[in-house]
Parts: sequence; structure tokens; C-alpha cells
Amino acid sequence: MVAQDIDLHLPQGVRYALIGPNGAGKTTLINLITGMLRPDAGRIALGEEDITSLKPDARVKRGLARTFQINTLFPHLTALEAVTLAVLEREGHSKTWWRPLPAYRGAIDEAHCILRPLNLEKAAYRLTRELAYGQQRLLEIALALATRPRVLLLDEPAAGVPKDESAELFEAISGLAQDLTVLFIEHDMNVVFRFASRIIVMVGGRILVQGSPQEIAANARVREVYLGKGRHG
Amino acid sequence: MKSADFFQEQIRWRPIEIAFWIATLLPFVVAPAYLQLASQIAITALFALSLDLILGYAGIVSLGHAAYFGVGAYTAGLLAKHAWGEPLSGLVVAGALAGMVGYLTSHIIVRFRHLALIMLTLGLGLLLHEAANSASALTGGADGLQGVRIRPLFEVFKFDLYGRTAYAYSLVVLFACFLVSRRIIHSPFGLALRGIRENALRMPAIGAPSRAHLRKVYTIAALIAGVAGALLAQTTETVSLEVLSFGRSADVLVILILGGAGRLYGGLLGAIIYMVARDQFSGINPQYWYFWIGLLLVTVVMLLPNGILGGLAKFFPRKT
Amino acid sequence: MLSLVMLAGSASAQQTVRIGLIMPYSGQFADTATQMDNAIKLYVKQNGDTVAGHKLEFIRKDTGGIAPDVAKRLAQELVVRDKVDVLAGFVLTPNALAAADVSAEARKFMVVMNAATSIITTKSPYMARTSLTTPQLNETFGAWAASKGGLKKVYTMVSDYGPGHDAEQAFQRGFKQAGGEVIGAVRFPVANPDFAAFVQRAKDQSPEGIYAWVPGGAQPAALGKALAERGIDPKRTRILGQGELTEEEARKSMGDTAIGIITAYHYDASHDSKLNRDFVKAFNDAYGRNPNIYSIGGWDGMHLIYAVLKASGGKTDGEALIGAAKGMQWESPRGPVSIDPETRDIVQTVYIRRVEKVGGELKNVEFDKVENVKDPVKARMPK
Amino acid sequence: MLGSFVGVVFDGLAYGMLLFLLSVGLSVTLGMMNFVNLAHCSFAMIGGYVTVTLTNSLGWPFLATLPMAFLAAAAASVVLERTLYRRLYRAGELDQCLFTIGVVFISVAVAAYFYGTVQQPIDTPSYLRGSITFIGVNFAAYRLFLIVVALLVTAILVFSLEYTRFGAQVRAAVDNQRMARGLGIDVDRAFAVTFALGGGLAGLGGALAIEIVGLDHAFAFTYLVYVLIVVAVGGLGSIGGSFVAAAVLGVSDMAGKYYFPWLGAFLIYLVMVGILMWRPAGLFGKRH
Repeated sequence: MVAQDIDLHLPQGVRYALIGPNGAGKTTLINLITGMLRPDAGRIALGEEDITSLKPDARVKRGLARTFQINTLFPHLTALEAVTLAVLEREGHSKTWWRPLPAYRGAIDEAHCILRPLNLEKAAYRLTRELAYGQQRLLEIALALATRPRVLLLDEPAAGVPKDESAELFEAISGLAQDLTVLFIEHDMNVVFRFASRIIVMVGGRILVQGSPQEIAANARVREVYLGKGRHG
Repeated sequence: MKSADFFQEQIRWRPIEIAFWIATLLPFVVAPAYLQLASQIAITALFALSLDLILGYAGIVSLGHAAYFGVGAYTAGLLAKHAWGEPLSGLVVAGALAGMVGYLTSHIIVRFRHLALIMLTLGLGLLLHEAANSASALTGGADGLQGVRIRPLFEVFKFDLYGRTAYAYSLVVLFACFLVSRRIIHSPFGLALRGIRENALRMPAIGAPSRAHLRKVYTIAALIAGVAGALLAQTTETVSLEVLSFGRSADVLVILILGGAGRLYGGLLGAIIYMVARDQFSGINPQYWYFWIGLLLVTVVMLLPNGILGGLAKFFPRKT
Repeated sequence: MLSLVMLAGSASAQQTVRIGLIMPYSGQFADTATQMDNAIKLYVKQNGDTVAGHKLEFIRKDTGGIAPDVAKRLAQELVVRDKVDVLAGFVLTPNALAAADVSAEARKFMVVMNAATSIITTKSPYMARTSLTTPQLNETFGAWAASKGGLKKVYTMVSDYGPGHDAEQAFQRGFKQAGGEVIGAVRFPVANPDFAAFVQRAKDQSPEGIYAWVPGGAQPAALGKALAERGIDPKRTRILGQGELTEEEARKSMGDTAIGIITAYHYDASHDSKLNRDFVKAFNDAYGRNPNIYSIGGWDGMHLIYAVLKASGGKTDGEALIGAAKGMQWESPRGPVSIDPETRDIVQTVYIRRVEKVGGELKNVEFDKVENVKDPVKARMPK
Repeated sequence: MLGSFVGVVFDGLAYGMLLFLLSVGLSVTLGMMNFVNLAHCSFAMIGGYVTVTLTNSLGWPFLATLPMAFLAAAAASVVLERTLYRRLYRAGELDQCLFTIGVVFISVAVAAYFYGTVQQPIDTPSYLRGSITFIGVNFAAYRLFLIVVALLVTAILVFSLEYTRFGAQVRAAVDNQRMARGLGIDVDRAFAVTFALGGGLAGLGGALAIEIVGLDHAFAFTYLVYVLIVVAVGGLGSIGGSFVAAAVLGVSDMAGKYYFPWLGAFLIYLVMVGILMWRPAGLFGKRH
């Protein structure tokens, strides 16, 4: 069983870190929440609304966005075009095929405003394919933010990003709006303890324990399974 | 550069585009004896343009696109035979009907990808071809539809031997559909299509209803293909099973890839080069002309990957 | 070698008569065009390329197969650009019908050298046909089968497209009018790589005779083998068909299983006349193979063009040439032929033949014939 | 009536085996090497013309020409793969389509130039003609022969690919080129052999097809559609899939034409569309 009897409650505005050894089912959990995978049983709710049976794109419309562990971007679109596309989809403008893009000044400017805090502004007009790997990871977040989410799920946002740049990446994440609930998967413990306000530990498809960083650090079972003995990379 | 200017820059009509469209008027002056050929090139270019919308811009590879071309041709032909021969209204009805057939089949098409998609489009096309053959009482079967008589355009311009009206009519309709396609490509909907082609997996993650987008572009492409089919039926007053054949679907795919898919002008350029080359080669060597066409295709792929426009773009990279 | 195409030169129109040839030189029907073109070149070689003071010039255009839109454009280009005086060739009905509109509008003399659907010659008053019509052969054959052929019950199987339907209706009409009974009929798909199922179906009805119509090319041989494989012996269950069924390539592939098959046709390379023997010898010398119905259609088409040019005394316009063509009679390698003045279609003899082994070689031996056969469909049309 | 049912199924199976021989090579190259080789039937044509030339002009016995047809087509496909196709492995699918369609055009023109446009007659040996009557049903000798050859080829193919070291190497090279090179496998040789195998089988199929469906210069075009159908329905890269798909399509095509002839032409396409909508990756397709 990859993930079972998960009971999770994410109050608004909290920064969650989801940690656990490889194969603990972290990405699967995100895929379940975002509707990429169908749960066999159980219920997923966003606020009061039950979104268990909604298709992924409908869940995004209701404010549930995600990024991917492996970059899934638009190689031949520029960063600005990609984020603008996400904004236009959110506003439902993508249905119109008779008005030219420059007419949507609002959406384009909003896209620019999303890029700026993630310091992607200077990369705005370059093709995604030509961006540095770290910039592409930031663009993943920009695309998710463009859907104006209430809950943002980041699947190893700093994966493959050199150490110095990942701190900068998480600075940008922590700078996000305060009313935004964020859950990110991360392996680097000092990043986790620095940025997360609450931590969830998953092992073997189950939630082992969840709590504040201090509680988790002090928790014997966590240390025994995850922190103490064979430290996992 | 202000961000909106970036998109404005993309939409701006480049001088080479304007030159191209002016050049399409040259045959009236330079080659009056080739107007029939020019009209059939314009029709094929329109048909290739419709395929470009789904292949170049949405990534749908079709081996059965002639199905909608044929529906348009037969609609226009049957209309002219049984009802009235006025061309423009015939065009509208043919386009609408082809668009409807496109909308219906799009519900199947958008659910599949890769080889399954290609073979389904092939299968649907061949089924329609067989249906037209067995409904020979209506369609005239293999002998083709007889008795198609088209009224002069606006009751003034007769479709005569010299092809002046035929080329003017085909060119204007091509240009109109081109403007619509250009507007689509540079619209939010066009950007969404490019998103689907670039990464279909990401689209749901940004809240995009990919299948709805694909159904819409497939319907629009079917409509334009139907208009192209109607143009052929009207300017030649002939309709035969060949308009629904696998050969025509394969030809238009070759023409589009030759020109370069996903660049709007690929289909137009491909149609000009392919049909002029075929006309000249078969004039010189009626029995083995297709040897030289084969050689042309092989050479283009070797020298200019992604078609002629794709290859040229490598040499004159567009400033992003 | 292929004669080089003479592009529209500066020679003034009076001396040169330009003949535009429209055929499927490439594609699925390429062999029919090859055989027709061979006969045309041979005729010109034997009779010289100058007729009644006119030097002949040929312009060849390829339709690539069934493509009426291309055929119409090529005809228009030949008239407008190359200023041809005669349109000729036309192996396939859809292409002939499309070009007929151009012949009518531009008032150009047009010679159909094969396409066999009846209504073609009604589409332009300047058109004559030197090949055949499907009903001309099959209605005659149906009547013969029920009378002198001695058959009472027949099962018909044809290709499911235009020419196949015409052949089926014509044969059934002739057969029923002569008192015969059609106990079953089936139509197989045009692109039919394998006949076994249909032959089995026919065998289950155990008819006295099976009438089959298939287009030339690979299908006659395939059908013949399927008949043999199903154990249908032509000597017991009589197998009838239009001549394509036992043309040369089909006979070679079927081998002895073809013996006994009865066909109706208007021409065969083994037809016994001096004129035909010379024609076949000259054809073999030039091309190393026997002429077939496409060759005779081309040969007689050229003969008609030469004759009308001589008869119209130097005039090359449509009215003059078609006027001269009406009622023209001549002795062709196939036998006596003439152009019906009303319908401008060919009147000829229909031969009934049986496949027999003659001197170790399988041949269609002509054992009966019906002379001076007009196209029955147009004969029934109100004047 | 039972007799004719068995007869129809038998004929369908034989026709299916013909389709299998013609298409298994493409399933290998398209499926395992992800190379869109629309010119596959051109190799079948090479095999066909080799057999015709050997039997008609050089008087070889029919059976003796079959290995030659296989070898000639295999050689031709290796030459083409080593010189031109190799440069297209990284090209886009569309470019591969355009290139191979170009090759089809050229092969048809060359065939027409050297062999003319006439139907190539083939006189198969007498013991393969006629039919054998068994339990009241007559089975065409040639079709029996076809089924036997197809079963033989399948056995050899499955054995050599699944159970030999060389087979494993070919599958590894095709599955993951980089990894295979890492293990020291000569990937180029593996690709060349795979192509030769695919081309050779097509050649054999082309030679065997003459007796049933004939051979002319346009063969490469006419049978491309049927071969693609078998490969798609069978599932990419799966030899067993091609076998079953060819059998299913052959029998349903034959049965359809026998029991409801008016549906004849539609049936094979309906069966294809039906199966693909039920299983898009094909009956035994691995990749979805």
C-alpha cells in the first residue's frame, strides 16, 4: 500500500514541511490531493467543499495548486508567456480565440508581477528551455502562483538546485502571501527547520507524526526511524 | 521593453509576410495561363493550414484529415446539384457541416495520443470513404458526383476555362481563413494550444481544460478543411471519392511537414513548392515524376530539419 | 524511349495540330496508360506524324489515377495554355466526365480511348469514343448466356463501385430478358485483397454459372485462384466474366485452372485476322508484350483522329472534326467498327470466348460473336 | 454450413498470417526502436521482385527464392539504415515520416522503371496449387503453406529474441541505448541487425503475398495502410501482439465479407477503431 488511512488537516496560512525517506509516499500524497491519482477511499475537502471527485483542472480552479518534482514546463514558451498563459486560464480568457493577446494588458502585467518577487524578471523574455535549472524551478512556482492558490503544494522545490541558490529559493517561498497555506517536500533538514512552521513525517505510506519543528526534533520515533539511525540523504 | 510590447511584437505583420501576400497576386499578371493551377494550390494551402492548426499548434497528428475536406466537397456539390448553385452560401453550409462532423469526431479524437490517435484518424477517414462509396445513389460513387453546376460569383464572375474567377475566389477565401487562423494563434486560445503542444501534462496543473481546447481547435480545423473541400468542388464542378481518400490525407500531411508545421506559413509554402514541383516534374516525365518528388522530400529532411521554414529559421533565428 | 514532350513552340497554329493526351501515367492504373500510349506511339510511327498537311504534336499529362479535379485542370491548361486542337486518352470515367465539360465549353474535339460508362458521350457534343461501353458488352453477354449459352440459373459477383454496378445491371438485364434467372448476387469491396469468402458464398448456392466482374490488374488472377482453391471447376459450374477476368497476366497466374472460363470482350491479341496479326507483331517487336483493350482503344482513337483530319480538309475546329467523325466506318484489328452518328459512340462486334490450351499456351478462343452492337443504354434513351 | 464456417476461419487465418509476415518487421522497428519507417512495404516489394525475377527469368524453384527474398530485403534495409536512417534516430517523428514517405516514392518509381507497371505473374509449384479436402472442407494448399511459414517465423523470432544472449542484447540496446552502451553492447550492430530482421521478414512477406494479392510497382503504397493497422492493433514492439492482431483482423475481415458482404469494406476498419478505443496501446502494447 503506497498511502493509507491519512488524516490530514492544513489550517490556512501555515507553512508545512512534509518529510520522510524516499518511497515514503510523499509525492503520491500530493498526487492524491491534486487529483492526479484517484484514492480508493476517503474524502478530500478544500475549506468546506468536497473535491474528492473533481478532475485536477477543476481543483486548480478552486485554489489548489502544485509544482512538480521534475520540471514539467513549456520549453518553447518564454517565462512571461508561460505565466501569462496560467493567468489567462485562471480568468477563463483562454476560451476566446478572436481577441489578440496584447489586449489582455491586465493579465500580462499580473504575470510580470508574479515573476518579479521570484527574481525571474530579467528572464521574462527568454525561452524556458534556455533558463538555468534553478530559474526553471522558480518558474514552476510562478506557474502555480499564477492560479492564485489558497493551498500551494511544492514537490521538492529545491531538487537539483545547488546549495547557495536553494536558500535564495526558499527566501522567495517564505516571502509569499501570509494567507497562503504552503506544504513542501524537502530532504535538507536545516532548510526544513528554518522555513517550516509545522512538520509532517511520513514513513511507509503512513503519517508517523506531525507537530512543530521542536516537537519533531525531540520525537524519539522520528529520530530512530528517520533522523538518528541511517540518515537518508 | 514593456511586457505587453513583447506580445505586440509577435503580432506585428512582418515585411516578408506582406511581400508574400502581394506576391500571391502575381499570377494574374505574370502567369495568366496558370491560374487554374494557382487556384488548386490556394485550395491545398487552405487545407494544409487547417491541418497546421491541429498538428502544428495542438500536436494532433492526423492521417484522416481528408474526411472533413471530403464532407465539405460533397456538401457543396450536392447543394449545387439539388438546391442552388450560389457559391458563397454553399461555402458557408459546407463549412458548417464539416465543422459539425469535426465536433462530433473530436470527442473521440481528444481522448487518444500517439499511434492510437493517428490510426483512429486514419480509420475514421477510411470509414467515411467507404460510406460515400456505398451511398453511390447519393454521392455518385466511384464515377463521382454528376450535374454539379455553380452559378457565377455574385451572378457576375463566371467560373470559366481561364480560372481567373477560380483563383481570385480561392485566394480571397484563403486569405480570410488565414487572418482568422493568425488571430487564433495570437489569441489566449492560441497560447493555450501552444501550451498543450509543449507539455500536455502541465496544462491541467494550471487549471486548463485541455480536452475542451482540443475539441474546439479540431472543430475549427474541420470547418476550414470543409471550406477548402467546397472550394475545390465549386471551382472544378467535380466531386469524386478521391476527396475522402487516404492519398489526399497523406499528401496534405507531407505538404505541411515539407513546409514546416507550427509556423502558420508552413502549409502555404509546402503547398506551393510541392504542387509546382509535381506539376513541372510530371510535365517533363509523366511516368516517373514521383521519383523526383521522393528525392525532394528526402533532401529536405536531410538538409532542413523541421521542414523548409524550420530549417530556414535555423539560419535566420528570429530574435525572441 | 519515351518521346520528349514538345513544349508549346512558336510554330504557327495552322501547320501543327496539337493533341493533348490525358492519362493515369502514374499510380494504380499506370499500366493501362502505358499500354494505351504504346499503341499511340506505334500508330504514329507507322503512319508518320504529318496528316493532311498538319504536323502532329503530342503533349502528355498525368492525372496520377482517379482525380477529376486534376483532369479538368489539365484539360483547361491544354486548351488555354498549349492551344491543343484535340483532347484524347481518358482511361478512367471520372476524369473523362470532368474533361468533357472543357471539351463542351471550348468546343474541342475529344476522343475517349477507354472510359466505359455509357453517359460519358452525352456530356459533350464534340466527343467520340473508340473503346467500349460496359452495357454494350454485358447486356449482349447476358442475352447470349441465357439463349445460346444454355444457362438458366446464374449467380453474379461484382466489385462494389460504378463500373461493377453497371456490369451487374447490364448482364442481369440481358440474362433476364432472354429468360434466365439470377439466383443470387453479391458485391465485394473494391479494395479486396482476398476473394475466398465470396467464392465460398457463391459455391454454397451451387448455381449453374457464376458471372464475375473485377477491374483489371491484380484482382482477376486473385479471383481465378480463389475459384480454383474452392474447387469450382469451370467445366462443371460455368464461370462467366468480362474479358479482364482472363487477360494475359491473369491467365499466366491462374495456369490451367483458367481453362473453360467463358468471357465476352471486344478485342483479344489472339483474334484471328491479318490486320490483327500484323498489329500484334508490330506491337511485340516494339514493346515485347501483347496489346490489350487499352492498346486497341488508343490505336483506333489515333485512326479516328487521322481519318477526321483527312476528311475535314485542313479544318481543325471541333464542329468540323466531330462532323467528320460521325458515321465513320473502318476495319480495325478487332474487326469492323463504326461511330454511331447520333451517340458518337462506338459500334462493334462482341466476341464470346473460352479459355483453351492452344499449342501449350492458354488463349481466349473466340467461338461465337454478336455483330454491330450499339450501346443499349443510349439506344433506350428518348431522342 | 459448419463446413463453410471452418473454411472461412481457415482462409481468414491464412490471410491474417500474410498480414503478420508483412507487418511484424514494422512492429519491431517502430515499437522497439521508435523509428517511424513508413517505407517498410518497400522492403516487402524488394522481396517480391527478387522472387519474381528468380522464378520467371532464372527458373529457380519457388521455395528456393524465399530465403533469397529475405536476404535481399535484409541487405537493402541494412544499407539504408547504415547510410540514411541512422542520422534520423534523433529527428522528430514527423521528419521520419516525411523521409520514409520520400523513400516509398523513390522505391515505387524504381520498381516501375525496371519492372514496368504490369502485374507480376508468379507460377507457384503445382503441389502448392489447388486444395486438400479434409472433413468435408477444402483447404487451399497455398494457404496451409502460409500458416506453417508464419508459425515457423514466429517461433524462430520469439526464440531468438527472448531466449538467446544476442536477443537480450538487441532488446537492451533498443530499450535504453545509453545504458546498453554502458554495458559494452555494440548498439550500432544491434540496431543494424534489428533493421535487417524487420526488413528481411517484410521481404519474405512480400514474396509470399504475390500468390494471394499479386505484386505491382505500387505495392508499397497499397499495403502500407493494412500493415499500420496490424501494428497499431497488435501493440508496438510486440511480436505476439502482431501475430494475434493479424489473425483477429484476418478472420474478422474474411468472416465479415462472407456473412454480411454489404459490410465488407467497413469491417476491418470498424474492428481496428473498436480495439484501439478499448485498448489504445494495442492488444499487447507495453507503452501507453
